[in-house]
Amino acid sequence: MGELTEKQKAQALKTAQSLSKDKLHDMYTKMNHVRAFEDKVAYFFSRGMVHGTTHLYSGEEATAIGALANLDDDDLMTSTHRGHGHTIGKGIDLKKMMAELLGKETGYCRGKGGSMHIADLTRGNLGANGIVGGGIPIATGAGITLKLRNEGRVVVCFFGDGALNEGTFHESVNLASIWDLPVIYICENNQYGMSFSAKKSMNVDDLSVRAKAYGIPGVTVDGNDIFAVYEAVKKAKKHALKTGPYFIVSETYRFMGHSKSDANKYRSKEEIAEWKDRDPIPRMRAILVETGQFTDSELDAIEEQCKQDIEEAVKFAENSADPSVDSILDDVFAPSN
Amino acid sequence: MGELTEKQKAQALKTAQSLSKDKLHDMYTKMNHVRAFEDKVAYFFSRGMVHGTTHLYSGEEATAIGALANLDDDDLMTSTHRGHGHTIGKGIDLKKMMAELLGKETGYCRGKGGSMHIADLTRGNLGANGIVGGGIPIATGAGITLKLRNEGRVVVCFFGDGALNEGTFHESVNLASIWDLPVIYICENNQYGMSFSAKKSMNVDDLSVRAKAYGIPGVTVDGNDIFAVYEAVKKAKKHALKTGPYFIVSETYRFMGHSKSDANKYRSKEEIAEWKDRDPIPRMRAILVETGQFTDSELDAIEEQCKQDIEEAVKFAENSADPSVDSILDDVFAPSN
Amino acid sequence: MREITYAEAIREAMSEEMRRDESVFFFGEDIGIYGGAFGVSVGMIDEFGAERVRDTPISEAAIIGAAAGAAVSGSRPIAEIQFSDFISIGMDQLGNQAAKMRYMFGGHAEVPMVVRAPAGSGTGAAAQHSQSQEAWYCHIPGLKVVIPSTPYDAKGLLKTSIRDNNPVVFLEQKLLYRKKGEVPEEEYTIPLGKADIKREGSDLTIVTWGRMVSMVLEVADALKDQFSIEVLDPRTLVPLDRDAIVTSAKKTGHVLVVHEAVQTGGYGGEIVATVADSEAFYYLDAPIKRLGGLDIPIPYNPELERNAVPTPEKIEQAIRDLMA
Amino acid sequence: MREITYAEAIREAMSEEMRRDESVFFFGEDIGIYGGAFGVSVGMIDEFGAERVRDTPISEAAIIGAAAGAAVSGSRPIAEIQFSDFISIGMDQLGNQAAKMRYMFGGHAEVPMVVRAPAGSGTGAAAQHSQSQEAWYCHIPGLKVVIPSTPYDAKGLLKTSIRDNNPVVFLEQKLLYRKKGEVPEEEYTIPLGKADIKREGSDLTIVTWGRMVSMVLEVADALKDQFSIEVLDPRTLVPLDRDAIVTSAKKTGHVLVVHEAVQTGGYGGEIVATVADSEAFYYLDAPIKRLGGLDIPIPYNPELERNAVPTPEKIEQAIRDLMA
Ligand SMILES: Cc1ncc(C[n+]2csc(CCOP(=O)(O)OP(=O)(O)O)c2C)c(N)n1
Ligand SMILES: Cc1ncc(C[n+]2csc(CCOP(=O)(O)OP(=O)(O)O)c2C)c(N)n1
Ligand SMILES: [Mg+2]
Ligand SMILES: [Mg+2]
Repeated sequence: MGELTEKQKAQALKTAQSLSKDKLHDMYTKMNHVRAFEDKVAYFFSRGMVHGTTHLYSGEEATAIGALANLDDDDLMTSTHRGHGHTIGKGIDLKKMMAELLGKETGYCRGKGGSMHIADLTRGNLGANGIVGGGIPIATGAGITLKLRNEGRVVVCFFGDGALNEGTFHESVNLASIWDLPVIYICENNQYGMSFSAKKSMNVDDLSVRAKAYGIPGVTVDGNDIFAVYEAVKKAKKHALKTGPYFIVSETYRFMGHSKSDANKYRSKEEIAEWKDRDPIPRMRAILVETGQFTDSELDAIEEQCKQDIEEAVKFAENSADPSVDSILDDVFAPSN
Repeated sequence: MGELTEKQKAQALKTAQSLSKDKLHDMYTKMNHVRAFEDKVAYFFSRGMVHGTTHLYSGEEATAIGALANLDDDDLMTSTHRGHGHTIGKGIDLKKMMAELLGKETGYCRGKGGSMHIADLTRGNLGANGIVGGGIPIATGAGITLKLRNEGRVVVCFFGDGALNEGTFHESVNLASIWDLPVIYICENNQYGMSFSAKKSMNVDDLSVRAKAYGIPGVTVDGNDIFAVYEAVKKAKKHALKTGPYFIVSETYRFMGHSKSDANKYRSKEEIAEWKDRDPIPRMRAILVETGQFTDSELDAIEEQCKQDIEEAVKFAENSADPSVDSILDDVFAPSN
Repeated sequence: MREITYAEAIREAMSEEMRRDESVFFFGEDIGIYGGAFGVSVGMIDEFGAERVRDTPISEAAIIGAAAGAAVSGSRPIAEIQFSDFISIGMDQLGNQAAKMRYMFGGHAEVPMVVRAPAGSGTGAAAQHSQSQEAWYCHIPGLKVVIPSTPYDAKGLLKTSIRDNNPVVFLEQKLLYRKKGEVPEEEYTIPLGKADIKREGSDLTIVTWGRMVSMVLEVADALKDQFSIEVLDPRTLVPLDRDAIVTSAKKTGHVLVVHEAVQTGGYGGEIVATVADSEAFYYLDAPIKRLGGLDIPIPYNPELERNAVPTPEKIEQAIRDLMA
Repeated sequence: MREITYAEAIREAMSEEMRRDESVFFFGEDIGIYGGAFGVSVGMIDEFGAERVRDTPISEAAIIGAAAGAAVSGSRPIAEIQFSDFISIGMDQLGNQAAKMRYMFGGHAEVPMVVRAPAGSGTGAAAQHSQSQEAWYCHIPGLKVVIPSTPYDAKGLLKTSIRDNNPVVFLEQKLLYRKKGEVPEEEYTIPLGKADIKREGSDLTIVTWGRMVSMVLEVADALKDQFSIEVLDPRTLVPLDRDAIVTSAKKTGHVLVVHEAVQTGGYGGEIVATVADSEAFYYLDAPIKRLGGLDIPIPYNPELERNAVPTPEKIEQAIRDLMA
């Protein structure tokens, strides 16, 4: 079960071979950056060293990284409360990201946003979101801008299986559909919205059927196979630019609890173990070795480098100052001329 | 085009024959009550004799009357801004209804609600609604009560094609689906949400496809054929009681403008004429004559009686007092013990 | 000077800004061929086309949220919500998204959008189509809130709102749409945050906005031989010109706030609290009074509806009580 | 007397009412096996089963609207919204449906429902999970609004809210969930609309609610040698015990309102306006002061977050300013 099917594997090998070594290097690096970042955050939380709560992306990396590997810097993205993977996938300064988690002045949001509100508008990252389903209309509106400008850019909109039941999903996808907006809606079905399983919260087997309600294409992919995600989004991007919105359900799993306090009462150890077996990082690694594009030691080096990058980010964050209380009133309103 | 198809007609005759004369009498009476009521209200508005605005149901009668003919007094219903048909269909005191339109103390809402807020809880009418899509969660919640009580009762929830794009539709039907609530969702596709055609506001040909998103049955019926509507809702009711929610799209048309001020710029005279050709009242009448259950003169008498009933309702309303300004603060809160 | 209606003034403001800046676009329910529920946008689709004047489905959360998304990605959307009551459907997108983005992102975002919506009672549309909910929006940091009381103010304030780099809730007054007033042909704008003294006086300050302004002015004129009444229209509730209010209160020593919104929890409380905790407190010769709408949903019957909100009679009575 | 936590008090209230009246049921996100985001309902699904303790999808508009529908058809639902900030998603269902049904229908409906939701900052959850929006709900005729500040009040008020025949918004205070307080074993209820004087005093009245009550009490105790401070907790903001506030203001001649919500447009304005237009006005020796949250979204950094709302230091300063 942990392995890719033969067919999947053949496709994965083909996809890997179609990509440059640099590109794959970047993708594998990002996968490992996410994992290392989340491990560090989990550690911080377990020690009570960070304030608030956080939602970790470990286990789901292939979705964000595979999808966003299709995007250019000026393409856009909206993310979720579980946003670290998307944020890294879209390209980010890890130091400023870690600094934000620690609430520092040097953080992306100058310490005002924290884990759930990291954005980087310089790289087309329109922000994480604390409201389930909250980013879906925003991505859709960004799609209007892109449609009006007609510059060949797309928006990727991430949200969870839980968000699929918010009214914003429905209203937004319909709007994108009638206006042919270049938006790729990606539902990360990690099987649960907090404690409530997707199976219980929806009465459909394959969530991608929801696309039919809006007359747009909908597909389901193995979200733990980065190459499958990559191909699906590649196709979606073409469609988005030419025709209009596209809906992808990426089947995946979160390895950690929902947020910092989660006794995991709603799922079994066996289930977790089964999914850990399908960890997207070793899966990707196996393909890269099999195609011969990377040696094991090259990949080890990447993994090592990623951990070091995170340590450096931590160092930067820890050495950064807290924002001054005097800055508390800043940034409510933008200046206007 | 104005005629029923052969198949439809055969079915309509069969359905008519399956119903008692009393039942058919009641249905035909209600169809005509609605039409006469709306004609009267249109007249009042054209003369500026009524305050506010109103949304007339003329042309759509078969949907409400056909659907509600399946319900018992203690079954429940939620209605819309275009609610006169549903209200009459569920059974109402026409006098109190007309009095409410005229804002009188003797009206259903003591003059506080008006056209968009008539309810009759004694007959399971949970109320019209000024908010498009606003009644859908309410019907769903009523479904929870019925499910918990398990008394074999259902809720019928009416809304328009425009309401299909409100988030409340999506959230509510999903909820009803996972909880197997006995709710029949009936979308009255009168082809427009105000000026925006259903064709433009949704990118799907057959709106009933939306049921698939929730894993429930969805069908489309000719909403100007009262017998077709009746049969569809009959089936839906069985399903609702045994299994869970059901979605019906009833294809129909409003003969009048959206509300009192509507220049009809968004639709053609030809289109209106075509649909008037499919007027549900003569269609029903033709079937009743063809089965031999009613003579023309019996039906003429019903029509005449309906007009008289409305005149009497008007008389009652006109002779009623306005509410006293002293009552203005009443009824914000219910007393609690 | 030429006179145009409040609705025309709004249409002119939108059209001029759309001509001036092509990143401005306009969307909402039935705003195209229908021209909007109140006819505000009649003809605009002919000039600007269906790309920039977009009819939407009935999806208020998506409309408001899409405005935020369009704004943060470089457009300057104007979203129309057909009745301001329906903003409640998109309340999360307005209050938790559009208003907060800039602050949450540490100042690294601009969200230049306007949500236009008609407010107020008096049209016989009852409880769900007649509300005045400005107090809600004023309680959300990150939003500006504008309520024009004349065609002149409507045009100048809307142009400024469209150029503002923040989300603005622009509450139009249904009963004013057909009212005419002087509006110059030449370009002008009105800054947000500056109150307008609609009438000078020395005995009593009445702070009021929206359609209540003309009602209060009429009462003030009728009583001119008895009281010299100053009528202060803040025009924008956020930012609020607190200085102007305090200055006027110091001058007159009597303050009455009149608004159409339900009194309990209304923005009148903010005005009263502004005065009560200012140096004007020491100049007050009487309690600070509010006259808001009754604490009820708007009823349908016309006479009840009229009495649900301030009337000339109630305003006069409040003035007499205060000056007694 | 035995001591239990605020969260336990709430759970007891719900459980007792569900045992007492089988038309009461409870639903919301993750309230079943998970026990609720704050552990309030741990174990309830075991006692009452999945029919009466219903886990819902993430659909706040449907949750609030379904509560209204269940209520008007004869049930007495308790709906939990995981954070009160998310009520904005169901704002139309709350404000335009649940609250208005009775009035619109001329008194022919009862809508006995409770929307429970945790409010307030202090947990590091930032702008979209930390708000105090009671002022919004208070501005909607037809809703009652309750904010308990102790386990005792929480239990007694929640039981009354569940038995009330109207929609009640019951705002729990996140930072109080684990605070213990005395709660009798015996059945009791507390009427809505009755303020509680949490501390008697003669120099100054502080009106405050929710988690600010204990902070204000601490400051009042610390300053007891300098000022005799009366602390008045309205407990229910609608209905509001205006008499108790006016009586206290007359007694002390000094009034300060402290609340966590953003100051501008907050319910503090209502309290100030109540005093400023009452006979207490004539007894005032100083301006009426408010100390609310800053006019900003709640920031993430803990020190900023702490400073976004009233602190003991700011409360002390406000007292000193007022008594100067
Ligand atoms: C509107 C809203 N409702 C509820 C929550 C609380 N909450 C945060 S994450 C979450 C589960 C979300 O599930 P899903 O969309 O599947 O994303 P996942 O956490 O699985 O990545 C919930 C209920 C929220 N943040 N926003
Ligand atoms: C939430 C909301 N948005 C907009 C409106 C204004 N409005 C009233 S009826 C209507 C059209 C509704 O279309 P549909 O649901 O198809 O019903 P129909 O009028 O065709 O019967 C609109 C836009 C409203 N009342 N409520
Ligand atoms: Mg999930
Ligand atoms: Mg329609």
